[in-house]
Amino acid sequence: MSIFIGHDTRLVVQGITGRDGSFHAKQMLEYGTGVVAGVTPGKGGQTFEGRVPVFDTVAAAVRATGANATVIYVPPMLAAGAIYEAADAGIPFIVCITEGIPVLDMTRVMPYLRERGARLLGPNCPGLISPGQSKVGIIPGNICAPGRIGLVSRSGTLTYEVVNQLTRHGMGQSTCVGIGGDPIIGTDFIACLSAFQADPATDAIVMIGEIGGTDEQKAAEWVKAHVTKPVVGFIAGQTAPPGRRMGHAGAIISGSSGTAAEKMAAFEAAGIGVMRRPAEVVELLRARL
Amino acid sequence: MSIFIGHDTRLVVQGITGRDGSFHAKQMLEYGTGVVAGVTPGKGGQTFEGRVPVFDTVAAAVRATGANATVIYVPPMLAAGAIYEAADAGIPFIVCITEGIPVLDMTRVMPYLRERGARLLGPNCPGLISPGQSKVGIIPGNICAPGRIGLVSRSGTLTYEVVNQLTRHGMGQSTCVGIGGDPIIGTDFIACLSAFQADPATDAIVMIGEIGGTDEQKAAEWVKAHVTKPVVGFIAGQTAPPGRRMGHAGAIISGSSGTAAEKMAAFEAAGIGVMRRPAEVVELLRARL
Amino acid sequence: MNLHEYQARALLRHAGIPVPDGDVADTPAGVEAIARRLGGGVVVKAQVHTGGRGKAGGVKLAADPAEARRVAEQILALTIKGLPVRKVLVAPVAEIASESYVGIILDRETQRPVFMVSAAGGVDIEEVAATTPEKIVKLAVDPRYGLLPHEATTLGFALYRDVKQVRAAARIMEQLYRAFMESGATLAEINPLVTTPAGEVVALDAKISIDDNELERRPDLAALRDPTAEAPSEVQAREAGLTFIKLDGNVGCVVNGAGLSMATMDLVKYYGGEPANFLDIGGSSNPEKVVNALRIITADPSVRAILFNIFGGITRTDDVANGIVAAMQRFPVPVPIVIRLTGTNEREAVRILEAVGMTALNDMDEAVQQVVALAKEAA
Amino acid sequence: MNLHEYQARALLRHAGIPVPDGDVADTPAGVEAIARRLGGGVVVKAQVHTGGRGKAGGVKLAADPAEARRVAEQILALTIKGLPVRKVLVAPVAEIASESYVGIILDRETQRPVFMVSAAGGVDIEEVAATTPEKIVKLAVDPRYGLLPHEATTLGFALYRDVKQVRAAARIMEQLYRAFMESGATLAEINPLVTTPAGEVVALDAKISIDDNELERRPDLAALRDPTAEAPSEVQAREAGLTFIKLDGNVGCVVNGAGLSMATMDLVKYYGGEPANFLDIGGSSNPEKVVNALRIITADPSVRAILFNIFGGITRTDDVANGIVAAMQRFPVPVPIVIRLTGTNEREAVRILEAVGMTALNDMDEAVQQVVALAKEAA
Repeated sequence: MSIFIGHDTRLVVQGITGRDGSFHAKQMLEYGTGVVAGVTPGKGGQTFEGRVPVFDTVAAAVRATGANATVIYVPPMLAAGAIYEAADAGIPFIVCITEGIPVLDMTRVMPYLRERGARLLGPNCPGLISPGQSKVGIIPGNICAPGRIGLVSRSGTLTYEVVNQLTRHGMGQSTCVGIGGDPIIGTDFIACLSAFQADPATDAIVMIGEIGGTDEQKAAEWVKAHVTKPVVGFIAGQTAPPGRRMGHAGAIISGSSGTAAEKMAAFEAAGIGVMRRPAEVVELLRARL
Repeated sequence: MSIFIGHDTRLVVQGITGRDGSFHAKQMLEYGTGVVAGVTPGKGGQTFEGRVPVFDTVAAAVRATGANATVIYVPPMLAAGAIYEAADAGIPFIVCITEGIPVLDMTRVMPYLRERGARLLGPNCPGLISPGQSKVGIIPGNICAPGRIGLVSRSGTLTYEVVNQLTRHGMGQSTCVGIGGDPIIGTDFIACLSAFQADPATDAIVMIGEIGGTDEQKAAEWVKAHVTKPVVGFIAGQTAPPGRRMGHAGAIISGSSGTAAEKMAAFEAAGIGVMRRPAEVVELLRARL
Repeated sequence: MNLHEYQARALLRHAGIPVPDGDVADTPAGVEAIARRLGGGVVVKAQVHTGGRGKAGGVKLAADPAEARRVAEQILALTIKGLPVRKVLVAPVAEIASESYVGIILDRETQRPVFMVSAAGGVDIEEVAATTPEKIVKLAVDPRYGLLPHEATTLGFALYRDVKQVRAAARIMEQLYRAFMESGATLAEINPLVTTPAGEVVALDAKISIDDNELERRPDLAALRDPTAEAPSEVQAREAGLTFIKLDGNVGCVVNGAGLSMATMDLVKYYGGEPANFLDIGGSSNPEKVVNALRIITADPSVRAILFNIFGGITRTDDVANGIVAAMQRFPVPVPIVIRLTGTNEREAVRILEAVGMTALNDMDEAVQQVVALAKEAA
Repeated sequence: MNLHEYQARALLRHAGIPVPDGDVADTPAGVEAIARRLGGGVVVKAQVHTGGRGKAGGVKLAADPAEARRVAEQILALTIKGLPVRKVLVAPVAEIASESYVGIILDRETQRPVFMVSAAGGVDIEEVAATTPEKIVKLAVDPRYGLLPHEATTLGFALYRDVKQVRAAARIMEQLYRAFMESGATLAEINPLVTTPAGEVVALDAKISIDDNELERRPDLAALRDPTAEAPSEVQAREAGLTFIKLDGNVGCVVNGAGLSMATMDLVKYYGGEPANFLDIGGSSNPEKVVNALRIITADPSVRAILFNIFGGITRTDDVANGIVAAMQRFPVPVPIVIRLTGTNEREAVRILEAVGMTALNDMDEAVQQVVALAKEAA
């Protein structure tokens, strides 16, 4: 099993004819993801890679294909509109890869999604992968392997680093989820932890956080209260100077909260194994399994 | 019994120190309505008529008095704001007397109320009265009498005319509700019919409609499907010329729908007794009780 | 409040919608000057608040400035459905490849602004709605979010296949929605929205109605009201805070409340009379309003008798009685008055009237029967 | 992007918020002229993007234009926390009856703009938040409805008792909210919001931060960026599409992805080194970005060794390898480079590097240990 996606995922790719969209749509098809439709306004009627029908609107794609998930690769100024469109078409799981969406756009998107009961992963996230089943987004499939570790991360390439360690050492993954580093995101650590805790195919969980905000602290409290599976965690940004933006809009240390030290202490207090460096993930997990 | 209000109504008067608000607050107090608080920003701490505390905000009024209903007498440009405030303070039943609220304001107010599960009566309505129990709004108490007829109307003074006929002929009322004549209103005929149908203290229902829109036609269909109690109805505007505005923003005949003839035919088809003139209400009801 | 076509065009243009050049004039010379500036053929259109201008001869083509002047002379001399033509719009004759309809109305049922668009445009949209409703695409906009990009695009696809035209139409939808919301409209229509032979998407004609309730907070919109386009008695009534509509009968009616006013007119008709007007003095009456009401009604030579039907709630019946007495002292009221009043301060009202030798009835049916009889006697 | 105080004041004033007169100047003569125009005592304030201006001597009072010129000379000669003062704001000295704090921040937890207001203003609001949080009133605004009138009034009552001041404050809240939304801000602060002895409510100082992601669609806001107020290397990096932050160490870092960049810096520290910078080449790399990254890092004289840590996903490691080779052909790289790369097109990348006699590692820990050792050798 897996969380959020799996063999039955019927995926739309919004922006399938764009540079990023077409590249990753091919990768997903090669990985075996059930890509059932693409959407680019004005290109309705075309076929992508000889097998994926392209539609003008998400609604038309859903009507024709019964899609139940979508992944968005459109420019940042159009991305909020793409999320609205997906939710309005009734898609329950929306993954937004796009980086650079104005955060005020997201303040309006979120209640719209809640009103429709849709889940958003991201924006500004690498997506997710259930190795051997389905890959939605940009996480390289070749560094993953099927297995029983659940991984959730605010980061992109740092996630790959950790997944790579796991795979190299024979620890396959049930699902790897990148939740994104923006200040407003659709799916937080707790939502993923909750899904992993409930997933019978997941034996242990890896959390990768960053400086800024208090999501990791809240997640730690939630772990203490609700998670019975072993959890190990890492916080990036121990050496980051306070108050400076580090690429992710979310990685800002504001005031006294959000430092790596604080987050690591919260992990310790919740019984989460704290990784001092990414490569430690394997030994910490082994000690807990 | 009664619908929407009764002995346990604990009422806030928003705009209690204004000209209309103070006049009608006195009338309501005299009638025996449980007026527990008034609200006028800047007059918090004062006492109205020696017995009703005045607050700066509705939230403060609710905290201090446990109010469960409010009636709004504020100028039209402030009225939508007053409705938001009442709903935000957790008041479940909001009566808005104010006439002249821009209808675009109401398009935003309605979803706000739905999100909070609050019922709005009006705007631009005379309120409602459960004779002998509670009066909220401006319907003159002296023309009403306790009894078992439920009355719902889009009109103000025309309602009084009909109520007066009923009272004079010994037919008291369970509740008289004026739903208002604006294009967007919080409580429609169907909501009132449904409440009267469920109210064990109501034996028969009088509906007073107007030209314009299709509310009466929809209500008639609803009566046919769901109402087992006798219903009689009147439509004002049989002689109104098409396409002219007759005071109520709602009373516009647009296109082929919304004429008095059409509405009266819908009443007939639903088994509703059609009054040709207001004074006929008594004989039509007698024939059905 | 309905805007004139030229005012609606200006609002749309301000919102960024492509609207052909053109201008308004109130003299044939002015029309000629505009036609000369525009060059080529023009269309001259009467600016009056009524439909069917074309059939009434209020819309004419002209090949050159001289002809424009001639047709303007004819049109400016017209009175269409009782409304004298005081202004005309002069616009270039458009080349049209296709015609669509785009409208937003404030919908009572969804309680939202609703887009209605149809590729079958340029004709009577009510006709399309009645006969081929499937040709109209409707979309209710959630005002909390506004018209979302994919909604605008979907409406664009309802009109066009070419993606450039779809995008242009979507942009116009967004601009029209903004114009609708910002002008506090209850209706905003582009009919027709055309494509030119070059593929451009352009708004040829526009209609906007503003919610009267917006005008208090929007003096800029209130200033668009054209009092010359309305009957003087209705302007006078509005300024006095009354709602007045002139009708064809001879029984003048003064009533408080719209519903009771309509019911009173209906009852006049029921008892064989014909109402001369709808007149609602509104909720909180004061004597001066009543004086104005009587002044407006007595100015109508066809009125043979006047009925007051006042159910006192907020309205104090003594205020009304005082107003009647004051009016009769200030100007002659040459027709009989029947007064029915009941409710708030009824006894004081009766005393006030009796002090000047007038009487009041208590029953509405009785009063209506009496006034109808009096009007018939006098006719 | 942080705005200067004078820019934030202009935005607030444009939104209708009462802001005292004042202007910005970049010469002592300009300051003198403004002080003369204002009359009376003035305050001269350094316009730099950092806190603690007052303690650093960047804010000074002057009784007359001549003194204003003198203090401006001093302030314009300052460098505060590494930032040279190039502009000063000149404003009249305000008479103050009370000081409050009003701020809106974009809150991650409620996912909404959140008002924070406190009658304990004029001081460090973080201090208030830490020691007496009950003195801060918070209100999350639902952006679908905007700041509602009763919410603005409630915030006004949190600051004042006098209803006129409450209303004035409520109006300012509404204007500030509008300014916040319209400028795509993540933070908008008035600190202090003061009352004058006459009872007026006035915004004395303002701080606004704009979401960098807004700038693409808002050239008007992007134009407010003051490149002279930032370190030249950071401006250069931004223009090259890189995220770069100068730090104090000697190990230059070039990494793809913010999280991996931070983790790489952490690992440098873990193995006893000190990172010289944060540098994220972002997702879709191209060789030119890598060239620019190396150019910026080699310009830093304290760098003793450079680490590339590239995990190829979208980033093609062969692009990175090509960039490194190109850079070394175009300009001298005077320090050793350690390259770790893995992932997309790894084999091609290794071939490209080996063709010019370079090698690449596969393991992050190994690479970091190696670069730290090299930096120590060179130091």
